[in-house]
Amino acid sequence: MSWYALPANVPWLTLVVLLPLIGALLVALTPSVAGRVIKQLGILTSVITLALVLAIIGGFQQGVGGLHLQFEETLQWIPLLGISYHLGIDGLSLFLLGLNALLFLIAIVVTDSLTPRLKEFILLLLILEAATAGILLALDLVLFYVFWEAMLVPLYFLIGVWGEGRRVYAAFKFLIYTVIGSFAMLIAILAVAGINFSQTGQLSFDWTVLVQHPAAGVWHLPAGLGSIGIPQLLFVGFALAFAIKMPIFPLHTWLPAAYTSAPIPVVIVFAGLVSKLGAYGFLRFNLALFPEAAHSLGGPLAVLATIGILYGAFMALAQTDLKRLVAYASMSHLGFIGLGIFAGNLLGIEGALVQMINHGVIIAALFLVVGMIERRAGTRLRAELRGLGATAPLFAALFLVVSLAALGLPGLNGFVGEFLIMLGAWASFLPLAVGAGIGVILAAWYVLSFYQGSTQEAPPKPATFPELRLVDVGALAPLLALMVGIGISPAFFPAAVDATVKALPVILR
Amino acid sequence: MVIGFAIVAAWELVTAVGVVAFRKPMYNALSLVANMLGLAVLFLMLNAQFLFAAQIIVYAGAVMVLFVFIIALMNPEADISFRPRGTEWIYGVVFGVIFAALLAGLLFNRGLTGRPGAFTPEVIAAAGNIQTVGTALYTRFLFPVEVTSVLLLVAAVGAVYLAMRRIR
Amino acid sequence: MDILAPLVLLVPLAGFLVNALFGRLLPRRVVGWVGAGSIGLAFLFALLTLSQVLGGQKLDQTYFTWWQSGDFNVPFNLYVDALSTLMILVITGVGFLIHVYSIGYMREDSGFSRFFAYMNLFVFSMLLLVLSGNLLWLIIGWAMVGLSSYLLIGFWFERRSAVLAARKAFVMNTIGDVGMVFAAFLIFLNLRVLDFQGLFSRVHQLPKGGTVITAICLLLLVGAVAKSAQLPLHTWLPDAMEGPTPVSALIHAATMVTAGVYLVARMHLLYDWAPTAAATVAVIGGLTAFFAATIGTSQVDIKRILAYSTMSQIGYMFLAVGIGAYTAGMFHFMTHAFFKALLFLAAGNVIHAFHDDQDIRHMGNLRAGLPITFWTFLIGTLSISGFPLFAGFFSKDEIIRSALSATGSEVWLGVLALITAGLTAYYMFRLFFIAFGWEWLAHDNRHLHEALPVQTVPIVILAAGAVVAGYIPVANFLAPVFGGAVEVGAGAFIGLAALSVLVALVGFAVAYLLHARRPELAVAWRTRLGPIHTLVEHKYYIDELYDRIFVRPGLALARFLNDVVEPRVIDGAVNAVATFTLLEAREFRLLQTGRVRSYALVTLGGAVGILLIVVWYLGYLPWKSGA
Amino acid sequence: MPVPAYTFLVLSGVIFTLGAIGFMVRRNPLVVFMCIELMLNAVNLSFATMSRYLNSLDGVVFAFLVITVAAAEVVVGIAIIVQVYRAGRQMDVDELDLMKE
Repeated sequence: MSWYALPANVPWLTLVVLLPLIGALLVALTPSVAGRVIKQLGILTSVITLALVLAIIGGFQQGVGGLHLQFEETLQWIPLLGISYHLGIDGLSLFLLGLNALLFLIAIVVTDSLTPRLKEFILLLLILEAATAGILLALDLVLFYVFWEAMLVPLYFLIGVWGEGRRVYAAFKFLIYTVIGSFAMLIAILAVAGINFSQTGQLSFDWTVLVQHPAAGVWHLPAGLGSIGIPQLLFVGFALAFAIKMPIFPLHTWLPAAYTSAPIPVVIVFAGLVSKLGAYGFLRFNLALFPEAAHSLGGPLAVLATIGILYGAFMALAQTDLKRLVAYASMSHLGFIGLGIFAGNLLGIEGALVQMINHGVIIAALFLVVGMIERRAGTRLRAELRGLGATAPLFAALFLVVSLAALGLPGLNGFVGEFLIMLGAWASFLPLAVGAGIGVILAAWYVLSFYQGSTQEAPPKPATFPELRLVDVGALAPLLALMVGIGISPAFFPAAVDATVKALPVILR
Repeated sequence: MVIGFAIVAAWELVTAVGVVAFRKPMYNALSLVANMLGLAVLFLMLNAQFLFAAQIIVYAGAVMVLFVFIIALMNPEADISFRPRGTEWIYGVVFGVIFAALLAGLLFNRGLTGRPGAFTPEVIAAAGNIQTVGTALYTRFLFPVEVTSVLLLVAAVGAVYLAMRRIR
Repeated sequence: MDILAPLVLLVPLAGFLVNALFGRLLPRRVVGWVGAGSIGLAFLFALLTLSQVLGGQKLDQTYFTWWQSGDFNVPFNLYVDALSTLMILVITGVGFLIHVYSIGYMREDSGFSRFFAYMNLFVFSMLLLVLSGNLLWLIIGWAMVGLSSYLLIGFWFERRSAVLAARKAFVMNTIGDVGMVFAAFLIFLNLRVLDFQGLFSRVHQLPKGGTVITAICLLLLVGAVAKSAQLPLHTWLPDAMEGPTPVSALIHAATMVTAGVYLVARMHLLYDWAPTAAATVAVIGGLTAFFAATIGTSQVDIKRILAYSTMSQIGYMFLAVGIGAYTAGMFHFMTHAFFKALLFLAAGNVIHAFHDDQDIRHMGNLRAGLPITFWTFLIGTLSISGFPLFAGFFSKDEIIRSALSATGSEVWLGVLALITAGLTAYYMFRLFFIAFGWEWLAHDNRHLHEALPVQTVPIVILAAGAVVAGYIPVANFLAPVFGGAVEVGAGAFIGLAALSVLVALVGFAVAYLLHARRPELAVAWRTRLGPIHTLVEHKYYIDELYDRIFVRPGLALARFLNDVVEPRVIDGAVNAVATFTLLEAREFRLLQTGRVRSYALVTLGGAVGILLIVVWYLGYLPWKSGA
Repeated sequence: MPVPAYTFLVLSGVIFTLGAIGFMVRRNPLVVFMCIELMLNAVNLSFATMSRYLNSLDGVVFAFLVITVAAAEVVVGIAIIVQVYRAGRQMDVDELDLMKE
């Protein structure tokens, strides 16, 4: 944000990855009976990380640096293969990094101190934070892949061990889906470097190198089966991994199972952040490395994203379990992000970027609310919930703001992204923008059914739903502040990301 | 030279088949010892005296002794009747044969390609084989060597831990 | 003025924040006076603005940037001219009176501070809507008035009907919002601006009457129609009467629902450039005016009758702005704000007196019990019916005159408007005679109590407005915006005025005959009209129609997707792939059999595969080794 | 006449395959372990061969590391096998599916 300049000789980004790991180490060394200490250690670690990330955001200079990358760190790793430990930050990852730190802090704050095996839980959360931060910062494809896979392990255990219902099934389904996508990506990563080697004679997995030499060429299938453009093929390889993680229709069926099973702190980071990493991957790799393929394949993917918007919205209407409802709502909103990305123009991509932050904030808040309802009312079933607002007006008020942001009320943050995304989509694929507009109307329908159905109408007698505690308000407060702040004055956002997005090859074309 | 190689190669093949085919674990283990000794000879023929020594000391000396002790300790006579279950082992054998055939075909056609390095036999002979390898290990490959030593330490601790648990 | 305009905006916002954050801690008296006082203060600032606008000033001031990237540059700017000044005067003026009234009306409600917070939020949003200097912030204000309307309709959230009505209003307004957003897209993509100054200066770059400008105007119209409850997006407004009566007066009569008229007037340069779209506006307005009036003749709920009359009157305004008589439309907006707010507030007194019973058949003979309410309601009725020298007479007459004097096919819309004027007089006096009527309750043993002064004083002020507002020279005031008013010859003026008065008298006479003099005739007519009466009484079954073609199929589709498509088709396909590839897999987990041998087999197979690829790639297949 | 490189390599491949087949066929965990050792040895032979014929030391160093790792592996592996044996389980790879789920 160019508020000040940070000293240049400190490895800021490595610190961001390292701090949670140090915290994890400290947690690991604490005896598991000291539950309070463990939780406080977790909070302390994530607070320090958040402060560090905020310092980095504040010191980020607009439009400076090669390829607009800043705080770059490069260390040789496997020089023979052109693999290096290369970290850097630019407009694509800047605010996501902030979201990362914020959501993990909230997740640890709302973790119930009575959680069984609290120590391992916090430990895994911190490791997960390091991995997700690494994903956002890595500029070497192999390094990215390592972090990408490292993210899976803690997530798998967090769902499989601490989940509810069919947790093992859910965790496994998620794992299988993701691993299939990752393999496709790994092959594509190797192929990208190989093709770059054959074209330039330089073997490198470095994003900054690869982005300057987009892969080209055509692969002729044997036996006269026609030919496939190599960029398109590689694009699909990356896209598979990211589309599963996002998820894009029809690769979403792991999502409701995983979101429903995961405990609330996990689902906050899972839905709020991990899904965004798929979108981030699309921007960082698919659009940057294969601009040509992004143009030819953007259309079909945008169609899928729009189907996802409408499909998720209709599914949300039909759900009886609040957590599943929010899961499908999340899918519908992610469709918007996908639509903006594949629109492939400046406003669509900037809209998608800001919507990534918004969606993280909103979905995290929605799941927090669901967690509060479940903890107090003892159920998540819509049929059993009524009139919660009668005894908990503060809860109802905060929930209302969250709901309004979720349905994209102009003046709150959800609108900012949706407006820009639909504007970008309108310029590229007009009918899809209309489809997205229908999705907005459906969102009003299902979000209000959700909000009104649980908080309004006559409460059961006797009404026993208790009011929020201070910690609940504290967890929601930063999210609410972001909802209002971004909604009213989002100008800081394009100011920071504009240069990066404009430099994306897909725009330059 | 060729004749010597042919003899050792045949020895290697026979003992390898023995490792796989003998019914009694003790015979398997003894075949493996024989195989490893033959391999050491091959290392010698390849001008790798250092490996020759390591092979004999670590494998034939330490590892195989461990195997033989365990087998003697556990009296595995009862295991003879085991036959592989399921169908996977058939696929395994088929794949294995295909694998070998492909590898052989590749090697016969392709031979050994690559850029020759600087350590010709003469260079090595001038400094001595052990010295050259030692220098390489503690300069260029220092980090892997250190990592391996940590691994060994962890393995030792792990083994002790596993053994202790039952005693308690 | 660049300080004044934001002050007008910020004072209600401050009132909202105080009442929302601390309302439950403050005593009721303070809450009430913060709520009403902030609006009063805003009204004072609006008056100062008026004085400066009368002095010829205008304002287009940018305060901060909302989004800036490429040539997509959206500031937060305020735009003050005669049109927006008229709007803020009415919003804060009438709004202040209604707020004061609410202090009395809501005094026993447990959600007192919540009510005032919502009301202040509404006034702030409405002011934002009319002061915004660009389309995006107009949309934000547009949606936020929808939000406040939603909150206030569902104010008594323990009532299921209120909750459903609020949801319906919000969803239908969202349809309009999406239409507006799309219009903004078209404007930006074709003209690369979203602020009004730029838009008005560039609109003539588009071909007149072309597809683009027509599409823009029609999409804007979608928003206007939804917000102003015009056909076909009108069904939320009658249901919105679930809210407290001051809400109906402020939001669903005086201000918010007329936002559609403001929008068309604000965008009049665009509509002038798209004659087809403008004609559509006029047709929708004329039809709605007539359609709502017919429904109004058969209802028995006092607030619903007033709601349909609101729809009908807004139809008049749409008709006016559609045929280019912008001044007449805004004039009617102003007079309507007075007399309709008056009617609703008076109705609120009646409803309170009858302990929340809204059925007019249970009322009657109110002159003795509620004298102030009685007389002021009569003034309102006379004004809306267009009796000479009352405010409604001037404004409505100007609309009808403009329509009839137009050259083209608008004439039949004028005729329709004339018929509607008769209907209006009929249903308003029907309401008046049945609910307030004088003689026929033989013995009156009810103990009706007139409302508190805090309620009656605002009503009296509004009644004064409903009489004198017609004499305000709105046309001259708005001339800088819309151009000079069309001069009409005195002969035509008097002729048409006489005609419309005649029509109104006919309506009055029929109402008097059927509902005051010989009520048995009304019963006879009702049976004679049979099916037509049933149709009108059920609002032409449009609610039921929408339920059948939108709501139920939507929910059915959702259930179908949830019960069939997701588990069977999509997940089924995934599982089928899994089963196919894993040979004997029964579920996903079977990929992990836990048996070392399976893993080894997969690994070995992979090694063979890689080797095959290498060999094939290099061309060294074993059986070709000789070649 | 020097022995051509590929004969060493083919020999290595054949031993490796024999080890792999043994791994697939045998059920006694000790024998399975021995087959793994056999495969590792075959790979070492390849390393040594390449090192010799390409005049490089990398192969030798790598083979040395492999020997070290194999030693570590055997230690831990045999410790586990002994534990399982002591727990009274059958000495059968196919029965060892505790990792399932």
